[in-house]
Amino acid sequence: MKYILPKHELNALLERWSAEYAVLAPQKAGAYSEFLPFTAQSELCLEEPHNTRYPPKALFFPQSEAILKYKRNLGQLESIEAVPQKRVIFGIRPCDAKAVTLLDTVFAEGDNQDPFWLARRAETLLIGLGCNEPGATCFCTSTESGPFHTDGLDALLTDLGGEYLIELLSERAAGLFSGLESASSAQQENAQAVQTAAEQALPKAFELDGLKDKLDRVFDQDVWAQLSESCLGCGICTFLCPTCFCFDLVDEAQRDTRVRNWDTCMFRVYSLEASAHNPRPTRKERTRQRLMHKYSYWWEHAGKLGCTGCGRCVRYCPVGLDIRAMLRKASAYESEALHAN
Amino acid sequence: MTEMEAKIRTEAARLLSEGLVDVVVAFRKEDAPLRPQPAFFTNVEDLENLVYNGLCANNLANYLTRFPQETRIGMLVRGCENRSVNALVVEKQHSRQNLYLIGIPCTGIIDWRKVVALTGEDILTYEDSAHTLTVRARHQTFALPRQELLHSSCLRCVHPNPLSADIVLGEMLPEGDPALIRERVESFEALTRSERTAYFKQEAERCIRCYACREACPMCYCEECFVDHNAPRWTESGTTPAGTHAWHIIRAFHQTGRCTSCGACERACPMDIQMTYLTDKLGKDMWDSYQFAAGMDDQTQPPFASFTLDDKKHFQVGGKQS
Amino acid sequence: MDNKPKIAFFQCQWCLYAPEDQEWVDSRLPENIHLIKVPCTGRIDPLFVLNAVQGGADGVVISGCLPEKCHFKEGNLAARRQLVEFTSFLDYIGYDQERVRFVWLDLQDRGRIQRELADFESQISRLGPAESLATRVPLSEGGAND
Amino acid sequence: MPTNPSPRNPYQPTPMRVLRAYYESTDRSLKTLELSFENHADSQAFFKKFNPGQFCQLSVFGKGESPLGVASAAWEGDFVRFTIQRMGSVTKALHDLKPGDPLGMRGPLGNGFPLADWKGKNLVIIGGGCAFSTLYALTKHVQHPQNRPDFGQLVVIYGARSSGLCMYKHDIQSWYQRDDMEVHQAIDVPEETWDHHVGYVPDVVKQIAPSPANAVAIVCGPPIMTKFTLPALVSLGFPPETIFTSLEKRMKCGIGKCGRCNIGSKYICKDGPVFSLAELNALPADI
Repeated sequence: MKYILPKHELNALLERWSAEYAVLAPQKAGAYSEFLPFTAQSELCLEEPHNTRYPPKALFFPQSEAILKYKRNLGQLESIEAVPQKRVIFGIRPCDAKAVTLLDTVFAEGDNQDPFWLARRAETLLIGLGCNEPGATCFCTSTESGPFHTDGLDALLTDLGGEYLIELLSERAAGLFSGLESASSAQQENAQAVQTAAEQALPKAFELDGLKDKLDRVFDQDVWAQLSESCLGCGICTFLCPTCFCFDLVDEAQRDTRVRNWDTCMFRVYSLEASAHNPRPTRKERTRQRLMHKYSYWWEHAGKLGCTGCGRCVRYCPVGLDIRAMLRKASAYESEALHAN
Repeated sequence: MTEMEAKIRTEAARLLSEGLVDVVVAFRKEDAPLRPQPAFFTNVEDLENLVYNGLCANNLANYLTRFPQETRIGMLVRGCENRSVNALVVEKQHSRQNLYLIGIPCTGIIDWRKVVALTGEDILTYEDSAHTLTVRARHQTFALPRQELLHSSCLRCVHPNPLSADIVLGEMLPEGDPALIRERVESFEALTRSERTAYFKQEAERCIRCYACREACPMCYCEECFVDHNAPRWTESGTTPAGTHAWHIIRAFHQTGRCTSCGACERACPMDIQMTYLTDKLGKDMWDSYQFAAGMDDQTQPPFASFTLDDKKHFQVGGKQS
Repeated sequence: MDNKPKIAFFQCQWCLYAPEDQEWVDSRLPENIHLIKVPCTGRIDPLFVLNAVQGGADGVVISGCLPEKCHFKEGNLAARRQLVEFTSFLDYIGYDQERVRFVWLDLQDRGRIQRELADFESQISRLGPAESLATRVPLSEGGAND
Repeated sequence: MPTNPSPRNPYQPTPMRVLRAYYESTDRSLKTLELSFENHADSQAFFKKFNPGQFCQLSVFGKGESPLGVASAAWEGDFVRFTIQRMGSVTKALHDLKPGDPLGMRGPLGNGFPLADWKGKNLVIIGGGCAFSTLYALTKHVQHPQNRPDFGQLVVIYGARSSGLCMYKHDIQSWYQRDDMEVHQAIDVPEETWDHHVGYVPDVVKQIAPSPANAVAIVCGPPIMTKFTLPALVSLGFPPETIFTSLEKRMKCGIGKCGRCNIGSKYICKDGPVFSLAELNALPADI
């Protein structure tokens, strides 16, 4: 089902949803945009071609979260209740929505599923907004995703200028669009044109076919030292990444809680063992782990690529390391060096 | 800036070909828009990738502590970088005779945030020149006056010239007005106590503990940072108010008398958090109390390491501390 | 107990020459004063002071020896430079400088620590509780969750 | 799309209590804790899944968790034994526990030894230092009258730096009298009262030269010992798929979620910690 929503009626629609759902939408926060609760005074931030600076994975997997409460009288830890909340996340970009489905493969599948993740996912609708003009640092078309991909979305909006074309993608979101006028075939064709134009406006940044095998083959080559030469070893690329899920469990004694914090393979202490041995002593091994996890191991775990090409790690790396260039250099190194001798 | 690039390349080529240094630390062409990358040149052929312009935002002295002390390093140093190198030599992180400093009088580092705010994030290429930064975005080309794009630390820079370089490329520039940094600190001090706390909290509590400020700072080279201690755990490692406050207070305080106010921490921060208003205050206090400015030479110990018995006069007997 | 200001008292273990003063500090210190004995004021890391402030201390007292009286010769010199600057830094972000008092004790001081602490307590009571940076107050004392 | 919103919190430790606590080594660096279950249901659930070679995350609130190999076999009783080397803040806290103190335990975690595949085979158990604890659990399991017939010859080689550091001294002493197994102990430096082997484990293995025919070798020890023992076994003719070792890396969740203990795409906590040398050879060198 496809609907039409004039832009000037958007706020009213979000307000209508607010009666039943907690609505979150990207809004201005200093120089960047952030998912904040929608209120009548909200000034939405939808024109920016790029997504929010802080990844929306935090709406399901908060950076710091108490998961266990210490009962002093019993001397034991008890779980903190994970309460589902009816939410609508409006204006999430396709690359971020797909990233949430990738995190489902970690927290919502197999054994030991995560109650906190599931509680936040169960009643939350994702209403996506496609990118008519992907930015210079976006590369979703290179990672089996795209400016109008629908993975993980309950509905997808296409910006037609004066109005949005809304494509309903899941039953549970049907109620949100009741009463909207359905889209004419002309409007549907226009949307299709906008979508294909956006797709073509973003050439492939690297060749994905065979990339996994190439990376596996160059695992112990010197190329990783060259790629990570100027890396500072900070946590920006992983904390801002919508698919990174590594976490740390830490006791906050005076708060009587055991807390789960985001962690990153780029830090030295991440793999430092009690014996002081560190299997990843320098930035070379850590950069290799970051790339291999997304472009090789994730494939073996879940048959999917662990990156959706959102471009945050490219935009905010303080020393300008560009994962697209790193992947191109790694596969070029593989074809030259390994086949040369 | 291409004229400066050419000078740097010839000097770097001379150093490498004559075997005076093992590596030249400079910048090379960017892969990501607006981000030339720090690079380590060890052979002359690669020098064609060497670039130098206002977008070279990292403090190269940060890489000094990565090399063993016997490595002979050639390094591009602007005013703040030279002072950071001096401060590192004072702290015995490298021996001065193993360093060959290529001095560049600095016309200011451009803050990528100010560029993006004007041109949007969709940038293809840029060209830096004496007075304008030309940025080609997808739909439009911008010719931006360079002065309006400079990072806040550079607008208050007192020593743009390299003070103890082995060679200086280009003419020395006039010194900055030291009152600028002081006024900035004094205007913050003039706020009420609750306003100051509110501002500190508003900035610190946006921190995502990625430690880019720590990793970008040349003076932060500790093997194990205080945030990683767990016996005992002094600070919370999450993004709770307690954790972020402690991180920003102690990180800044560890730079007392060591920070050369280059602003690399703020340029690295992904969340646009203000930090130099903390280190500038500490720098001002070190000047007022001990007439010490970090990195002015590579001998004088910073104040916390050079206490003497004539501090006696500050020890009030029975009463408040002066 | 709860209306009295909470005071963190860092005491260099050498600075009280009179055994009766040390005995008073060790066993008859008022309940709202939390004693932290250190081998020398030089051992006091700004992290300790910040930990106290974040833990809800309304005031901090640091007592050590006068110059040339330090058991370790220069611990007090280093401490004064660092901790005085840290106090000024905390004041810069809102923790009133009046809430930190340095007590440099002399050989023949007798009963001075009791007077200083009492005087300091009244000074802090006038300033009232220091909530602004108290983010790590233990739950058992009604601390806020994160 | 995930559907069941609230499964059990996998990070909630099972409530346990210290039953017995005694030092294993004369220098008090190794201490054995035997933990009882607060709730009987937890005990049943544990032993239904337990298999020697598995580990648990022991939890002391205020300090954190530590992954430790289980050092007892199921038949030994309604308790779980751990031998803990005093290293960091959590293990120090574990050392300070006295009988009756509460603590938490998450487990059993990991795959443990593939006993089903080893049926009918001779077992060569090679251990070093405190890593011998999981091999002790394996040996005790195999020694049980019900399980012993499933396996052929049993050879145990256990090395330690000094006699004081040997664990389970009395029990191992009794093994010398058993007729259904062979015991070889070794220490690095000769001591007067020591009348067993002297030397490093890899050399002792070469000296004893167990036969690879219808045999399986299990190696658990410090990395340096494993590094030299594996090639020694290969040179004795053991094919890689018959040599097993238990790996360790920094761990936090223990259930393959927190992403940190991987070698290549395998998580040591979930896909391991027991790997055959054949599996290890297929993984990248990331340990």
